[in-house]
Amino acid sequence: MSATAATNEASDLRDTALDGPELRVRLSKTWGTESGLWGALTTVDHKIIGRRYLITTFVFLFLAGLAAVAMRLQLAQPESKLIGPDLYNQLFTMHGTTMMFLFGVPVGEAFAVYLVPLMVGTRNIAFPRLNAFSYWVFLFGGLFLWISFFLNIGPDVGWFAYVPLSGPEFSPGKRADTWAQMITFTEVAGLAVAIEIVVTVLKQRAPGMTLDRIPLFVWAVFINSLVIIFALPAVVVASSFLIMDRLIGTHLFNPAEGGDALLFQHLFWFFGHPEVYIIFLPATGMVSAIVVTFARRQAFGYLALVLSLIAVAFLSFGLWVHHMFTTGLPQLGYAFFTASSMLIAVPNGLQIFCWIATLWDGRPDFKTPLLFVLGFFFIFVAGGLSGVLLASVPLDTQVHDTYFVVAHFHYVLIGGAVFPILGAIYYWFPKFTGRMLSERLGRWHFWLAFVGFNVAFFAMHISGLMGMPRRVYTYTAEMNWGALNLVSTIGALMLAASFALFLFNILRSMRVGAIAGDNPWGAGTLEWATASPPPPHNFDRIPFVTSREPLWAERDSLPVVTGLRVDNRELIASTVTEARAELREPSPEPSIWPFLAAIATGITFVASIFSPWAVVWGGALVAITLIGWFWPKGSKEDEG
Amino acid sequence: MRRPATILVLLLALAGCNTIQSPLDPASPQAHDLNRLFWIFVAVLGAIWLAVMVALAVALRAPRPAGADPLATDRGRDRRFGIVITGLAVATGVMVLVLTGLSYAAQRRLFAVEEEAVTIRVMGQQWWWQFTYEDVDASRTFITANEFHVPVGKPVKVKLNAVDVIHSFWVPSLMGKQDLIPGRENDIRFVAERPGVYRGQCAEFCGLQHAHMGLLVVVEAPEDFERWREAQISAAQPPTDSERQKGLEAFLSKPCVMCHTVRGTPAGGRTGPDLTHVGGRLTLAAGTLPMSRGNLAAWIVDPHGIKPGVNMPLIKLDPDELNSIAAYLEGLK
Amino acid sequence: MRQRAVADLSSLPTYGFGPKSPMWWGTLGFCAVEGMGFALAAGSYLYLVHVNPQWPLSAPPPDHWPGTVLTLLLLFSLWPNAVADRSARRQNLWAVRRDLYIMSVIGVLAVAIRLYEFAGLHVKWDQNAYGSITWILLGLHATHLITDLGDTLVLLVLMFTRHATGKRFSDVSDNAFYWYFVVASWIPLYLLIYWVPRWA
Amino acid sequence: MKAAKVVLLCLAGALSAGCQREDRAYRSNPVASETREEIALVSIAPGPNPPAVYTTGKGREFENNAFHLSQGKRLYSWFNCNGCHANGGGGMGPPLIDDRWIYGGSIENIVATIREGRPNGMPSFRGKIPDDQIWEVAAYVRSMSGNVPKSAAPARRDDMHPGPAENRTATSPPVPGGIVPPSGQMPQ
Repeated sequence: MSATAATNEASDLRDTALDGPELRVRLSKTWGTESGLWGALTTVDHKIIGRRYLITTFVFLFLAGLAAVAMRLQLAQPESKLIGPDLYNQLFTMHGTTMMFLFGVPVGEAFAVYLVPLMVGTRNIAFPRLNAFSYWVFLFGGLFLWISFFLNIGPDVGWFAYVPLSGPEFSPGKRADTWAQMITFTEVAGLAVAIEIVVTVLKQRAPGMTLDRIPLFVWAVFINSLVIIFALPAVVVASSFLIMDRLIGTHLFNPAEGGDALLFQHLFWFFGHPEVYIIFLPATGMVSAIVVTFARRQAFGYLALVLSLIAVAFLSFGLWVHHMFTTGLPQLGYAFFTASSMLIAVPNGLQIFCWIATLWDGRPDFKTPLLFVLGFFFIFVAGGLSGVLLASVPLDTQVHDTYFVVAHFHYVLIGGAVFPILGAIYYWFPKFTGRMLSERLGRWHFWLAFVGFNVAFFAMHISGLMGMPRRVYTYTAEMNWGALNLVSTIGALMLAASFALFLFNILRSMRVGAIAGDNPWGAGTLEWATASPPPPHNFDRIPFVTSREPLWAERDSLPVVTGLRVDNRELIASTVTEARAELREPSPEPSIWPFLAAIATGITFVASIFSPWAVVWGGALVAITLIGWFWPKGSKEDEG
Repeated sequence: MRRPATILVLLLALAGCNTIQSPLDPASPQAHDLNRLFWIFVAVLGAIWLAVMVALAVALRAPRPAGADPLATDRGRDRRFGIVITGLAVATGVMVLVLTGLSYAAQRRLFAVEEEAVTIRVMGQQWWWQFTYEDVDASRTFITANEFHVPVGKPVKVKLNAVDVIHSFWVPSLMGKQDLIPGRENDIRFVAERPGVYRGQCAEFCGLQHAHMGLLVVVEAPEDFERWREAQISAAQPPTDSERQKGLEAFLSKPCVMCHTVRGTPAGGRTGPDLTHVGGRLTLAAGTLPMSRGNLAAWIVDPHGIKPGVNMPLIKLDPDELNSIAAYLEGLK
Repeated sequence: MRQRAVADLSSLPTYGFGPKSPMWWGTLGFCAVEGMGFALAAGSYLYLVHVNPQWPLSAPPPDHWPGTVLTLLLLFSLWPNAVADRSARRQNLWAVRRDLYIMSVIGVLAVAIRLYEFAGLHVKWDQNAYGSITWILLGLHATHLITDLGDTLVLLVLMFTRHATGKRFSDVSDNAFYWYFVVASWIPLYLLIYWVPRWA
Repeated sequence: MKAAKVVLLCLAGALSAGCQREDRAYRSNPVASETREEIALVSIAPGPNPPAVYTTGKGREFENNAFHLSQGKRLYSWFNCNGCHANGGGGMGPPLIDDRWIYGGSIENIVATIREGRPNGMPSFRGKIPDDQIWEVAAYVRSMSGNVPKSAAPARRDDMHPGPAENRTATSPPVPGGIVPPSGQMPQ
């Protein structure tokens, strides 16, 4: 033992010795984040970073939503001259790219970053500095994309950026490079968070939280993180291949030199279909949490729900080709993908049935979060079923790339993900801020969104069946699509209005909302066992878990464990399956290096679309910041 | 809850009628097949959706007393739920298998190979279609653009290639869509069963003017088709009156010839559509404008006002040059 | 909510090796991500072999000797790597220094040989799709060699500072674990790059 | 957040620098709208001072614009320039990728060459190619010898690989000279 370590031993203070307010004050001091700019740049608190992630993703949601409104206005009547094709193509590309990569994936991870450590009863996420780094990289990637857009360098090749259209010959300038590099940014961030979640769930669960006591939301985001780990590399490979074809003259997608345009589609959809479930799985976790709390009944078929999550995760990798039914691949292969695509309806159906059973046996309490979940049932089931229709090869040859598909996946993504996410905001806002959102505004928000959504997107099924293709910036009057498009635009405006209302509700409630208290909904999971908002160290003492809903099982007092250091960031590492405490794992302290590393990474990515050599010198830059990051600072945390 | 379902049926019915580009308005056995399959799926899936919504509505009644212990469960009840849900899951599986079967059967019929009477090679390019009628006798192959004719009741084979980026060939009333991919060749087959003009459109995003990449299929009686084919094989008629003569001279002296071909004249450009019989087509600029002398002039004088970003450049013409060129082109029946 | 203490964990250690330590699981996670990257790149290679009538495209197969030598070196390195892992777990500082030395030398050698491999490919990345994907596979693995070499060097230096205690040993062990991945991922790539062009 | 702002500013700066490289002028000007450029075919002149040269700057605008350059690259093959000049390597006509320029290597010179035509086979395209497209072709010809910004120069085509694309060719500043090709005929 070195001298420093010895002195640490001397000043070793355990929570066994303390209690009540003093314990909380000391822990808050140990785990707290400095105030001011320095604190903001160096913080590693999963709650602060999770909140940032949430706010940032919602900012991107609103930006992409505005892009959608602009497109709907252009399409409101035939031959409209409001927006030209060049801008329109950038708009729908920005809309899709932002919704998928800057909202859909990160928003689920944002909830996870904030909630998982609370729900599994630990004091910080695993690898907190990686967490801080991932946020900065994500932020820079998103800003990079949108600044490019406002400089008229926004990508205009669709969120799927098919070659050859996005390739070196047909996309001059840097627009397509912007898309490809934004992918790299956001996927690096997304993969980092996924790994943190996986390790947090596997190794940092509170003692006693065996596998069958893990909250369903945690199961959902855990499995989701595994899907991310195996799906996201595909799109990174695809976008890297693309940018290499564009910048250093490789021929991966050039048929004249042995490449193949379909290779891009295979790589992209090998990611692209799991992507849909990456967006959907966290939402199922939110639905489970909300249903259980507001039905006042533990989840019916916990095991079935977990198993169907796993089944969905596996199947989601087996059906990417159903996005390529019109590319002329072998027919028999198509039949297989039809079957697998339809088969995924079984586990999804199973989940729906279990939730309905829970409500059936419970006593539904119709608060706003539950309203959004009911909206989810109504819309998502419809979207899922139209998906079964799309899985049929022959039918797909008719509706593929028409507005029918646009309607379908907005039913799935808005119904399946956005509605539960909005419900989740209403549900956890008290925990995030300590104040309740206005219930009255919430109901207005729900009904406006629900009606607006169905008006906007149901009509698109019809315009699709009337032969309207996707991604057209206008259409001629004699196609008879005008009326339906006008309806869609009106619905879209209602939807937009509902989000304005939502924003107002948030801003207002943050100042004047009713004080929430620890557990306003009388829920059963651990995040409600601590203050709202939680203190920097989450829990004064780490809970000892005896049940799936500890707060329902332990009415009078919560069992906890003691013996952790108070003067030093320490949390419990436990065994993977039965969660026996096995280490007092030190947790990293705030550091500026993740931020610097993110800047270095950003510079590397952006510079590399102007000169391939940036990868080399940028790589060196990143390496330096990483060494600074991992080099021990001689603080207590580093010494065993 | 039932409201949307009824609206669905009504609107879908509406979608079927009075449209010029709809899969619900079939004009070939293939499209009929697809239309039937579509309605079967809609019926089955719609019924399932309704059932789930009803179950949900029932579930929202509140049997359990207020303040009951959320962890308390009734074993017998749970077992019953378990049985029902297992049954439903199995039912879902069966439904899925049945639909897969139906779908695969249709797929087999749809892509069944049949000896074709006419073979047309489609070249998709930004943002128009080139059609080559192939014939064993090379002198009888010919090229046209954005509109092609087929005889009613005869099997047609369409070979699909792309020159630049990926496009997708889609004439909903005749057949499902199929992509045109550079470096690959796809094909589709169909038999048109009633005469008429059917509209199609590019269905894969292909850049700026993806929205204005339409085409027309004219289905006509075999003898009319043969007459049309003979006319297309022949070179352009020399201009009859003086104005069209002036038009031809202007056409040849201007940039037009750099990109366009008019068989029977020195104009041999390969970049733009073949104009040998442009006057005989129903539309202009890939299904964007109805064919008329006025529209020809409007298109030539400012293509970018009509299709911003199109490859046809703006060229300086004085009014009577413009009119004579329009007249000449209109005369190319 | 009132609390009641049910267990005292004061006696637990503050670091562990292998699956005990969260960092090991993190490393495993990154291995999964990169392994997926390798798998997809290799899949793309096979896809291109499949869509092309002949392979390699208008280029002689690469000389396999540099690759074969590297493969043997990597296979040999498994032994000192295992030793390094064991020394770390025993927290034998002197042995760990020695083993990290050896592993660094092996890393430098490997990177040097990798340069000869690029020279021996007989095709540039911008010549045709075969050249492109071959360079990508080789480059992708080269970045892993360099990353682990860098990590090893940093740890080596660290072992001569006052920080060479406790938790750092488990870092050494995780680094050894990562090297197993680097070696394992190379074997299939070696077969793809050097033998598929001869057999296909 | 300040540091983040700084980064953003740098980022914005870097991108805005690239802005005029990214503009897309889809609507070209009609044929007859030619700019007046005073050009010299050779850099030497009688008397002490070099020959008078006046350019409107239109050339720079086209040379630095990725869209114009890529259009030029397409027109180069559409108008069959490679019929005589191949992919720049030269054939019946002189090579375009080297540094030798018989009639001057500035974009204004090249525009003039395309407009007016030159002896021994180079036809005049005035009136045949709209003037802006002549500028685009000329700008592309400049990129063949690496005389335009790399970040704007066209990348490879989806075609057989003749050599590194314009965005990867080494810069060879034009020098007067080069061999007038053996009298070719007008391209068919």
